[in-house]
Amino acid sequence: MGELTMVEGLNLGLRQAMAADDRVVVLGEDVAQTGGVFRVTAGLLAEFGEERVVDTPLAEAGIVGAAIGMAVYGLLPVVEIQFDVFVYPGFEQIVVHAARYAWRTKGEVPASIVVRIPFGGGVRAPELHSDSPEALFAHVPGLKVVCPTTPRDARDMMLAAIEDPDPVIFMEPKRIYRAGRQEVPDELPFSIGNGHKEREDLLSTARIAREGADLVMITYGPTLPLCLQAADRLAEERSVESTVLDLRSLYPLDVDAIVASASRCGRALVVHEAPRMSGIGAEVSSLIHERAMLDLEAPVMRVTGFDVPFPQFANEDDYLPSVDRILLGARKVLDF
Amino acid sequence: MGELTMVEGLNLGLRQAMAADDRVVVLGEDVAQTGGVFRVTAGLLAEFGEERVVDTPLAEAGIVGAAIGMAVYGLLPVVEIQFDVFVYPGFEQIVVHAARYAWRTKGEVPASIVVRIPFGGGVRAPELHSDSPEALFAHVPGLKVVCPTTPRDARDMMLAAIEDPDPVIFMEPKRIYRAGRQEVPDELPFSIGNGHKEREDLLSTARIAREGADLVMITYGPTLPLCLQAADRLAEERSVESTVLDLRSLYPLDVDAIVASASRCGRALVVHEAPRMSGIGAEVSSLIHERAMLDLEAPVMRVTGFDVPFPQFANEDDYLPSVDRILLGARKVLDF
Amino acid sequence: MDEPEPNILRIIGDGAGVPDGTVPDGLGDKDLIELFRWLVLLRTFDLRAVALQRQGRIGTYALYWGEEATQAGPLYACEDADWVFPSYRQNAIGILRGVPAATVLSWWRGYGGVHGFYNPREHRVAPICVPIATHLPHAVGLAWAAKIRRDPIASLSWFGDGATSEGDFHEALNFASVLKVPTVFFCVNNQWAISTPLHKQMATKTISEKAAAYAMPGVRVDGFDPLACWKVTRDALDRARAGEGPTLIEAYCYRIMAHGTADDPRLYRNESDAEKWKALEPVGRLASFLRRLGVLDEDTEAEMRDEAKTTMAQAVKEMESIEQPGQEILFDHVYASGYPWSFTEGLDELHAAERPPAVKPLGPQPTSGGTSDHDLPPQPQQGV
Amino acid sequence: MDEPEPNILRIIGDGAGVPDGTVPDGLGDKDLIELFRWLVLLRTFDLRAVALQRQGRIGTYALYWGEEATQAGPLYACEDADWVFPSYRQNAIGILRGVPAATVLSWWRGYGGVHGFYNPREHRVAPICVPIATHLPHAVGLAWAAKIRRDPIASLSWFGDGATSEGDFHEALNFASVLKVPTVFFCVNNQWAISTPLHKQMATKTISEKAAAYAMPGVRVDGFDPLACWKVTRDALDRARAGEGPTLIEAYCYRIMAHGTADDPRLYRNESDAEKWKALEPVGRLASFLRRLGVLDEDTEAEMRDEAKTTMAQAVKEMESIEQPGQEILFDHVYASGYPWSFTEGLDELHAAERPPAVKPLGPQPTSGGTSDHDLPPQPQQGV
Ligand SMILES: Cc1ncc(C[n+]2csc(CCOP(=O)(O)OP(=O)(O)O)c2C)c(N)n1
Ligand SMILES: Cc1ncc(C[n+]2csc(CCOP(=O)(O)OP(=O)(O)O)c2C)c(N)n1
Ligand SMILES: [Mg+2]
Ligand SMILES: [Mg+2]
Repeated sequence: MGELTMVEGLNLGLRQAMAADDRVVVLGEDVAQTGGVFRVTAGLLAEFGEERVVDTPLAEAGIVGAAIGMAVYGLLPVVEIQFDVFVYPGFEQIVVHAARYAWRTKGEVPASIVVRIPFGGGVRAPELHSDSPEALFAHVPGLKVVCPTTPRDARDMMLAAIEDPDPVIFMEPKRIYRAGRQEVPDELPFSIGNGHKEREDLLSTARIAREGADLVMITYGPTLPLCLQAADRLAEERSVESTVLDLRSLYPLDVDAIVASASRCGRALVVHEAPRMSGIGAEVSSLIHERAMLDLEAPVMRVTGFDVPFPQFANEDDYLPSVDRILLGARKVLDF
Repeated sequence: MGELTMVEGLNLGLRQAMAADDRVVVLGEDVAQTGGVFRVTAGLLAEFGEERVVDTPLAEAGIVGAAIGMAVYGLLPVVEIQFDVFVYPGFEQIVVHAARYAWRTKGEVPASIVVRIPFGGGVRAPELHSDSPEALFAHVPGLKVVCPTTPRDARDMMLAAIEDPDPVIFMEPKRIYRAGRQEVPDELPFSIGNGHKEREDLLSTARIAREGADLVMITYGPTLPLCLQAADRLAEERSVESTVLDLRSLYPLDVDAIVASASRCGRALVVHEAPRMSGIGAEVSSLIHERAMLDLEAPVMRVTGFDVPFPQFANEDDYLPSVDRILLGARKVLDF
Repeated sequence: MDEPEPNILRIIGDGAGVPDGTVPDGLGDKDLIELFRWLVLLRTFDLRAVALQRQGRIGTYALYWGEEATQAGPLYACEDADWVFPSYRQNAIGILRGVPAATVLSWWRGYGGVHGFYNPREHRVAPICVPIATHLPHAVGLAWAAKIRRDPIASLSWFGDGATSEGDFHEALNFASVLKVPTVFFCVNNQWAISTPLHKQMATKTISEKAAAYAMPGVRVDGFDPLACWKVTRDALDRARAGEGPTLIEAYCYRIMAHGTADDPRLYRNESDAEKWKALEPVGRLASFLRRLGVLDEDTEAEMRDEAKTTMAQAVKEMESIEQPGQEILFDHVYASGYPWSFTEGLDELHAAERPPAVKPLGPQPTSGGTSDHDLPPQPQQGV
Repeated sequence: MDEPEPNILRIIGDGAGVPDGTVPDGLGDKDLIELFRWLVLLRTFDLRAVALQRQGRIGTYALYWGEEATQAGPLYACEDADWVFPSYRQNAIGILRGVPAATVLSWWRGYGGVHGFYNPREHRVAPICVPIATHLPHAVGLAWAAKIRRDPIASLSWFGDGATSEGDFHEALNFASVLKVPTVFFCVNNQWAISTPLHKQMATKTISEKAAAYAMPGVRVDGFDPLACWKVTRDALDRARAGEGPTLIEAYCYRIMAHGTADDPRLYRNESDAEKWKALEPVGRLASFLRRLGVLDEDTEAEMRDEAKTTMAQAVKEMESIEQPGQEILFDHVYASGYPWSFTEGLDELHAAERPPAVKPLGPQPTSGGTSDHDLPPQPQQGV
């Protein structure tokens, strides 16, 4: 397919999934006729018709709830939530039903839905369009929560999430939707209908985005490019070589990769945009200390969003973890 | 008032607040005529009349939303959520509006509401009546989240939560609603309308429930009595003396008390009933490691609920942290 | 028996002042007998479950004594391939579709996994839904999916008068009407939501009139009349299958009993009202009607009752023969794709610790008002 | 001008084929002039804001060109003590209640705190609400509180056709009707929710008929007619104050413009439809009407337009004179009770790091279809 942005990678994943399996349907607000406010579903209506690509009424509980019902019947619905904050009206359906359908049916009828959530700040959006709610879902048992950060992972993980029998909360870092391009091959990452192991890997393992022996930065989503920049700066300025671990899966966490990298480097920093209190970073930090404290030269530190409502956008850059704040955090860990 | 159960303590707090300030109103499903399914609001209708104690329609978003509107007008609504799981339909109103009203109004119009949530398992309730969702709220900036564990704290913290200008998520550990009695004096814990400092303390500080130099167990709610039992067992069996810290406030956490006790003891165990992943325990553990790793003889460990849907009640005792599991966790920390 | 309110379909009279209507087309004598058998089975289940709860052999239970017509009637109107979505109030509906009665009892006894849950696809019966109104969007989504797949099936969901206040009720009805989904919304208006009476729940006098907000037909029916419940549902299903979209049915009745075994209605209503309504209860009423028709004789009736009792006795035995489920039940089936690593660790943790004693049996329970009693044991049963 | 659909109140005709109705009681000449001044101010704000967005001086903006009658009309019908609850679409309504225009512009420019927010109690105007329909329960709760306090005030909330699909709409209307709350639900039916047309949003032909589900009156009005909007609102407020409860008003109109500055309607509709509706737009229409009445002369009109422009010029100046807010704005006002410890630490962290460059100005923006353009810069404006 050539060089794609993340939006194009997601779009390709959806198209390939829909072409391969006619049980895949796409629903949400403004997803059909316009292809979604971010254009992730562009072209699907023309290609797959209005029964499989549906502009729904404006009602997130209804959308998620209907998707669950469709899944019970055997379809594979992919729901778009227009912006992060607008998932909250669908919260009950996700945590009470999607998360528990398999459990409530002896594992026979999982709610095989994918809930796509463009999330986070940095796009100069108005109030209440920039939340990072991933930890809320990661705390709810029964869900898988993933977040691709490259165009290729976007495509591959989309295919995997759709094929996965369990409900997947698919966090899309909107800030880097079009931040860069990457070669995404036409070939599928696994053979659809037979991709168990590869599919599982895509939805449960972290990816090493950079290798280095002195420090590991553990992150996901919009802060990944910033960590890579910070790593380069550390290499330049202090000859410190960093590993950057792209979590990809937020539930389950890839505990082996997390702990191994922290043990190897002896120093670890967790970075995310969401608020700190009981966020993904808190879990990562706890896991590392619990399992590898004796390997650590310094405590694991966190650079995160603050425990405040996401600010109005004139100040969003003050809120968002910056390369400089990441460096500050890294220095704390390095100089401990 | 004599020896009260927690239910009676909560009831007394509500009565005293309503008597002292006619802006206090109580609303929820079945709170008036029957006094709530747990009888926490019993007698309020008779004492304060049907305008101030209201059986509402069955609609949690409507209840919380209406309460926010009442608060904007200047009332002080106390909302009852019938059971933990049933707060989810009101989730959007809580996290989008209650949590941000002060911020959105230059601090001039906070959503001064109290949302009471009887939570947790252990009462042999049917499916979907036993969640512990406190971490979901603690992760949302703009809310205060508290959890009393004794009848006296129940009364005092209820008064404080109602007087506090910010929205308070008031977690009530239903398993110990009637587990024991405690003397609760008639006198108010602070002078209503003037209780700033005392009120703040009640909503932001931890309480030392037991003192000991060798280990600190940090907990809140239904697992507190279990930690006390475990502490006694450790004292008996191993001559290990434990501090037991009752967090009381889950947001903000009393970081000073948490870190000080961990530093002093050198060994810490966090215990809660909610799932582990990004729970309150993850934050407590991270805070301690970040601030006091060098004081620790062992990593902070966690004994928590598992990352699974709350089980059907025949197996709930397998899910709930038991004294034995707490002891196991304590031994891991002690024998590290 | 009083005349019903206007616009309420009633077929079964009292054989005295109020004349019987005619049996609707489509219901032969065999059907009438089978429908009666269903009512008897539901009733027997309910009585037995209440007794089991009193004896502490199951937990809190949401009884439905008197509402059997609203359950058996609509279900009988469904084709076998149609899906139904019960709330806790229709908890035993599955037994009419092949779900073992022991499974439903076991759910109330606090068993999960293979003991307390069933495979909805096997019976076209969704799991018992506890959070009010949340299953309505599922019923809509399912029937919508079937429509997309050109399968000629419909869905039906049950819910109460209180459920109409929830946002999910509204979103489900709106979705169904916009997308012309073949589904039937069957509202059991028993006039109470725990202690909250209808007039505190809504300003409308009826629930059927809410259908206007969705440009769908709204129908009222005597909720104590199984034939009338069958008839309005069958009509609605015909409409649905003809591509004409959803229908809202209001089955007007009364919650004669407590909300659940932990509820004490004396706290909030005059129980003599309930007494009045008792005269309309559907099991005795259908029995008299069938006797008037000459379709049911005493022997058949007695046989049915015996059969139901035997079924239930068998079910209780089965339920009580279940061993305390192993601890892996906490982790099994949470993910269809298998255990994440933390589950294995969790099991290890459990195995390292002493296992807590089994929770059953619960022991005898107070006959009512458990929640109002300040002297309850520390672990009162609650909920539903 | 075509005749309106039946049951739609229209007062202003076209001075040609469609005759004018009479000015409603309660609106004197002075009121008409003042109402016109309001329309002009709203229009001027909107035009200016769109221009500012194009120039990159504010962010994404939700324009309301053509909907001014649905805003000024109802507000003019309110008493000063009545509370109003706007959505993003009525973002500038506060300027008619004393909120500085600079404050509203600053909100769109991405400023919070004292720059972008106001004290609702000072103006009886709730904060601009972004999540659809979520402010409706607030309007209900507020008026309910006033009723409990025996204060003779009412509340009014604005929302769109799309908003009627959300559960919060339903819960709010139900609450209001059960509790007989003095509130007015003012639905601006502009027939579009972003790209979703009315018939994909609901099965009913009108929104007013949904009032039946709550046993409250439902009223339809020409949403381009400020006098008609005033009249139906005034009647509803009278009812509310008389203790008769809430009313649902449907202002039937059309979203002539894009949904917001990031939206490109050419992707999903035929723009010639919008052109047809333009003829009804309220500012020119009220001007002609007032000229026909002899109430408005050209000089007065020109003066008003100048005055509005001056106000806006002043507001833009004010907005642009605001310094980039300090970093403490992140933490200020989150809790009315002050900073928790983590805020102090957060500020310390910020002060230790280099401050990122200020984000303003954003620079010139594409004139439409931002979201459809694959070649947008990495940080496209989005939302609302
Ligand atoms: C979302 C939610 N809120 C609250 C409850 C607690 N609750 C259980 S049953 C009930 C009353 C339901 O009344 P209705 O819908 O009329 O059904 P009925 O019980 O009469 O069959 C309530 C409030 C719940 N189960 N779910
Ligand atoms: C809960 C929620 N879901 C989605 C959105 C995104 N969104 C913003 S405006 C809009 C359409 C609203 O349409 P309508 O209610 O008709 O109001 P209008 O924009 O036409 O004034 C949508 C879907 C939102 N703001 N809130
Ligand atoms: Mg009911
Ligand atoms: Mg609209």
